[in-house]
Amino acid sequence: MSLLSLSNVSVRYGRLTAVRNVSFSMAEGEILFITGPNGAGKSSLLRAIAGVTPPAGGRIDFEGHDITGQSPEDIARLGISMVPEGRDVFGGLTIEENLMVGTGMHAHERGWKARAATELEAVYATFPILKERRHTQAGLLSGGQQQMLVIGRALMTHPRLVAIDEPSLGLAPNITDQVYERLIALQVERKLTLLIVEQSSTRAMMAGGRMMLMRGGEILLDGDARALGQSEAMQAAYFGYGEH
Amino acid sequence: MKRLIAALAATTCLTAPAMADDETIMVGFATAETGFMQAYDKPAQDAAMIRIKEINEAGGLLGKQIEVVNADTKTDRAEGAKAGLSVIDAGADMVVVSCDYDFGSPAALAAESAGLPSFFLCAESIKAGIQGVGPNSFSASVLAAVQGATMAEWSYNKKEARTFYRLLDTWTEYNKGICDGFDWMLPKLADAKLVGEDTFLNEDASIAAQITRIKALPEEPDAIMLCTMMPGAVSAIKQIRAAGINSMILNGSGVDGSYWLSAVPDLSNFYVPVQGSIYGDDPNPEVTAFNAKYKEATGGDPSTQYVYPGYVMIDVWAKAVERAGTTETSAVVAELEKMNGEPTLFGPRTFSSEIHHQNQARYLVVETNAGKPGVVDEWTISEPIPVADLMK
Amino acid sequence: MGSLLQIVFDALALGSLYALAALGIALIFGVMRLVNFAHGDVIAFSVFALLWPSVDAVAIVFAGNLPWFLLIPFALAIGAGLSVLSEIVVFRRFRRANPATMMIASFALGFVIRYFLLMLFSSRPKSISLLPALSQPVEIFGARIPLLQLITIVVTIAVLFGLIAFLRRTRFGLEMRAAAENFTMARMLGVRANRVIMGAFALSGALAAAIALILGSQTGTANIMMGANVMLMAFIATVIGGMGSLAGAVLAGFLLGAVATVMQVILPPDARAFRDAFVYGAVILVLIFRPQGLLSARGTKERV
Amino acid sequence: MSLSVARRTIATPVFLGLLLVAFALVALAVGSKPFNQTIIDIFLKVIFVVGLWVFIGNSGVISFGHTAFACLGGYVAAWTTIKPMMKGMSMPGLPDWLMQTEIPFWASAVVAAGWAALWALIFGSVLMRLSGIAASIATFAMLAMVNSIYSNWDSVTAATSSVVGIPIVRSIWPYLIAALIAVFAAWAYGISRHGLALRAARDEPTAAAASGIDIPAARLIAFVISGAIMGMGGALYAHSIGIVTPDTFYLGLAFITLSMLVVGGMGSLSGAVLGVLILSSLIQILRWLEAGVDIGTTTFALPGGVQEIALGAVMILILMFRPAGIMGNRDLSLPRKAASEPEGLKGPKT
Repeated sequence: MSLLSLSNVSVRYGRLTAVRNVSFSMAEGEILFITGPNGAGKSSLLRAIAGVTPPAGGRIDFEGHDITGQSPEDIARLGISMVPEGRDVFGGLTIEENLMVGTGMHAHERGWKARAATELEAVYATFPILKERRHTQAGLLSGGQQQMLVIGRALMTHPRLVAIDEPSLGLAPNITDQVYERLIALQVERKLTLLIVEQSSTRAMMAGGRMMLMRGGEILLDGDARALGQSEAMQAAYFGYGEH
Repeated sequence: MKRLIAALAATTCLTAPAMADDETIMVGFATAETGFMQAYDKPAQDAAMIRIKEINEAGGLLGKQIEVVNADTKTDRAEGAKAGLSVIDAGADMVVVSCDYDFGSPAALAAESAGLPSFFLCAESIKAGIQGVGPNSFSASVLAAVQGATMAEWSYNKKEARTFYRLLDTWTEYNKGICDGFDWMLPKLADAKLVGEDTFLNEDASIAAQITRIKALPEEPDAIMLCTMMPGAVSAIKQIRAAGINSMILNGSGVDGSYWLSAVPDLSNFYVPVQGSIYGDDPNPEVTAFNAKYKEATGGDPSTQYVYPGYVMIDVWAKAVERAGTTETSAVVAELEKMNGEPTLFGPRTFSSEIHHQNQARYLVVETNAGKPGVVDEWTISEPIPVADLMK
Repeated sequence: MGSLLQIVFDALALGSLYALAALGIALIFGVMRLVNFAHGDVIAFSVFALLWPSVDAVAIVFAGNLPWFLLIPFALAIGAGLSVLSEIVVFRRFRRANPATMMIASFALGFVIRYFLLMLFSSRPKSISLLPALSQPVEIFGARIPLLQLITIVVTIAVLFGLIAFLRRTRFGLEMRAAAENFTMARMLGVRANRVIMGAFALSGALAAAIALILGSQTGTANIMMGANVMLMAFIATVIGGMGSLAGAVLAGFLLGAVATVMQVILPPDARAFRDAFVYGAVILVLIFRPQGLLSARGTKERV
Repeated sequence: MSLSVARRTIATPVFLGLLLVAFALVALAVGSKPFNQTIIDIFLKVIFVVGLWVFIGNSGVISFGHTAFACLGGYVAAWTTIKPMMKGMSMPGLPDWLMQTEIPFWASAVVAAGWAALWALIFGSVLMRLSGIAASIATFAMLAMVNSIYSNWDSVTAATSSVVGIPIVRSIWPYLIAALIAVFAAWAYGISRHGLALRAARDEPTAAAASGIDIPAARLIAFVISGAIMGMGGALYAHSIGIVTPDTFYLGLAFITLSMLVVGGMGSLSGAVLGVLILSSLIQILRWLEAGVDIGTTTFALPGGVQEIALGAVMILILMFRPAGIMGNRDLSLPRKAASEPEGLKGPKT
């Protein structure tokens, strides 16, 4: 059974349609890259999954439950954790406070405090720099550190699926490498399901896994990242050759 | 849209001109039935209705019954103009307008341009009359300046007050009027001295800075002339006393009433000029009888002296109509202007072709002692305040 | 020395009122970008709730006669309750509206509350003796200060510290601070939007009631417009403090109180009546030089 | 101003103008003085709200301060039309030449527009750098400053006391003409180069700045024009009731006009005008109900004060269901063209 499945999902802003009848599904533990040019509708798709922009049509299921139109907090509580583009750290909060915000959803469970503490240590172990600066205001961190923080923050919620929008945006290539290295390691370690949006397909090809190409709000290609990345079809679809 | 216009047109059916009935005399009330001014207009209007009822029961005016038509000003100036126009359209022979000059003048101006006499229920500015509306406009109350002058002269003569402090709330013209009268009187009082002055605003959350200035004086003044009105007055009085200043506090009539005294427990050394006493101790027993009548009509005691001008208004107007033998404007105004010391329940009233207001009047002085108000004296200023001084 | 100290106290007391009110406005602005013009009417309502509805001149005191340890929680609960109710009935439906629309809706709500009070109580100010023991003067370092003024300052500082502790030490406070910075992100981390917003409204309403109690005991009157002036000053304080910054709101509130008090002291008598013109002129100057406010909240995206 | 845009959008002011004329004709047909005064009041509100729209609608910046210009205009009417003798008593501090001036009411409205525009230019050149809520508060501070000065400057404005002696104009036509002038001026500004640029800056500030639009300058033009319209409205308001006081032009008027604009829809000129007409009519109907209506033999009347409560509640409901206002950024236009939505007076994307 698939963990996440979308059927005929559309997203509209006023008269503008950003996502058009998109259907796909993801299995547990899978890494899925969505690539495509600017304005392809990738971020809108993630926002629809996270419940921030409720879909104008179609249906989204998570673990067999219909989550279409549910509120962002309910979706988060079901186990989908979102790392939006532009990172969105809480700049006035300390690093540790940032990490703790998402643990509140388990506050009604017994022993959540101990578990949160364990989780915190685990995140610190993955990103030691965060531990070092745990009482610093998050707004003062560098871009790469902020990216680590938001990934760590997403992990603190005990997610089944992490959706990340453009983790490499605005980062130096070597920092991006570091971020990816950690992400892949985490995926293996925790059996996470990862949904990553990247504008370029290079990362997807390096990391491996499955890749989809979006353009004009539709999914044009879907397949193995390495195979797709080298194909002519990919180039044509990405840049829109042969359509006119 | 059509429906809307139809509805709008329908609203006018209410105010469509009614034929003036020769068998009755019509008094039009363009006063506030809702909003802020309602609390001030309603009691005076109730008192006016008592006088109208008395006249009707005694056979009417010129043998005709007095009828009343109302229009609500909603405590709004533009609405006031409309209310004035609609009572005029309804055939009013005399137009009664809101207590306050600012809110009453639009309706009074409408009456003036229709050639009708108008009365402010209890306005205390010189403008509520010839100076601010025109030759057919009157006010039923006494000028604010007379109140300030009365308190200054009375406290000087009867309480040996020599040093005065003047605290003015610049919120309204009424407040400034009190202080103007005080300013006019003070130089006439030998060796009375103004030791300081300050201003505040009615809505100021705190007047701590003003109080600090009073306390910085080498000696506490004998009297503080407090020119303000509700609701800021209570706040100011409370803060003055809370700061430990025990000077006598002199006021205008605007703070009359016992309804607010619970806010300043055990208030003492506090003086207010009034036209008649609501406390049941008026030297004239007929005032106490009127209070009973008022209670019977409205279900409550008068809460301030501002009910009385409404009664006086109908009283003097009806006398003028009776003497003129007609409700025709110029004849009625001429008769009103002949009144010189005309006795009323609440002291003598004088009108002239120069001023349609009282620039000298008998006042009762109410002292509040240990939280209990009562009449302690009466005082009439030694000379009327000249119109020229009132206009400055 | 004594008079200088007195001025400092005067400024602090006035500033305290503005700071408390500014906090109430900043809290709600933080979580939903709503400039709440109904805040002043919540203040008035909290005082009138202590009276029995009647249009007579004499106030019929009802809950106002309770002993202080019941009176204070009662008033705070009324303020918080009305504020939460306004969220549920009105503002919840405006979450996606633009700020101008929300602002006018809050103004309309304030209008409804005001005229509701007017209908029940008439426009005549009601006198009410709240906590009369506080009207006594006390002597501190040669300055004679009304006890109430002192208590106002102490209460404000206590409320500020309490609020800081609440926001820093509790989970709810953490969620509220996160939501104030980035509401959508907080929701994507499972923070319950309705709970946080209602919490902010409850706190803001309770702060309004605290102001109502202070104003009520200070002025001895319940007046329908009593909250209006404080609210306007608080609104200005919130903006020059930096919209969304709680610390900025408090700082600017105290600053405004100080400027108003100092103006009253230093201006010559003829110019004193123009005090407000000088204060508002100063406000414009601050805005020109620091349009983002004295302490701008990081990550506060403005949409007006 | 491009001619083609003008041709495409002219239907809007013409429709609105006809609507206003229709109101005037109803007043004429009814022939009752109070009703006439009611329509005059509505026309004045149209002038104020259209004035507000010129700035707020085009720039997207909420201003609380525009009634300050109405105040400036109202006092110009007092300074220039009251008989010199009366002025000498109430406002002795006026300079001699002004004291002797006595001009007709329409001229005072023109002078008032100019005077208000001058001050809009002075204030605007300082304030227009600000955006968003800071700008809103700064405009409010401007209003409070003007109010404080006019409430206290005894010798020139007679402070808080009502200034009387302003000739009262009870004919409906001058107000209709002024409202029509306001509507057409607002439309002309809206489709002018400056208006288009300002709306572009409202919708896409970054792009507009990048394409060389000087936003503060563009806002300043709108601010001055709207100030002039408010000034004209203020003077006429003074002539409609014959008195002015500073608190007439304070928060009460500021909020009611802003409410009318937002309820009507601040994105379009039609929204501004219809907001006034609809809310004013609603107020009138509620007042009528409050006064009592005969249904058959029984009189049905709302308790006093319900009118205001109902007005507030209706405003909230309208905004709940139409957050962008009744017109929702659309303009009245010919039915066929409505589909293609003329770009001339289009509102922001929401």
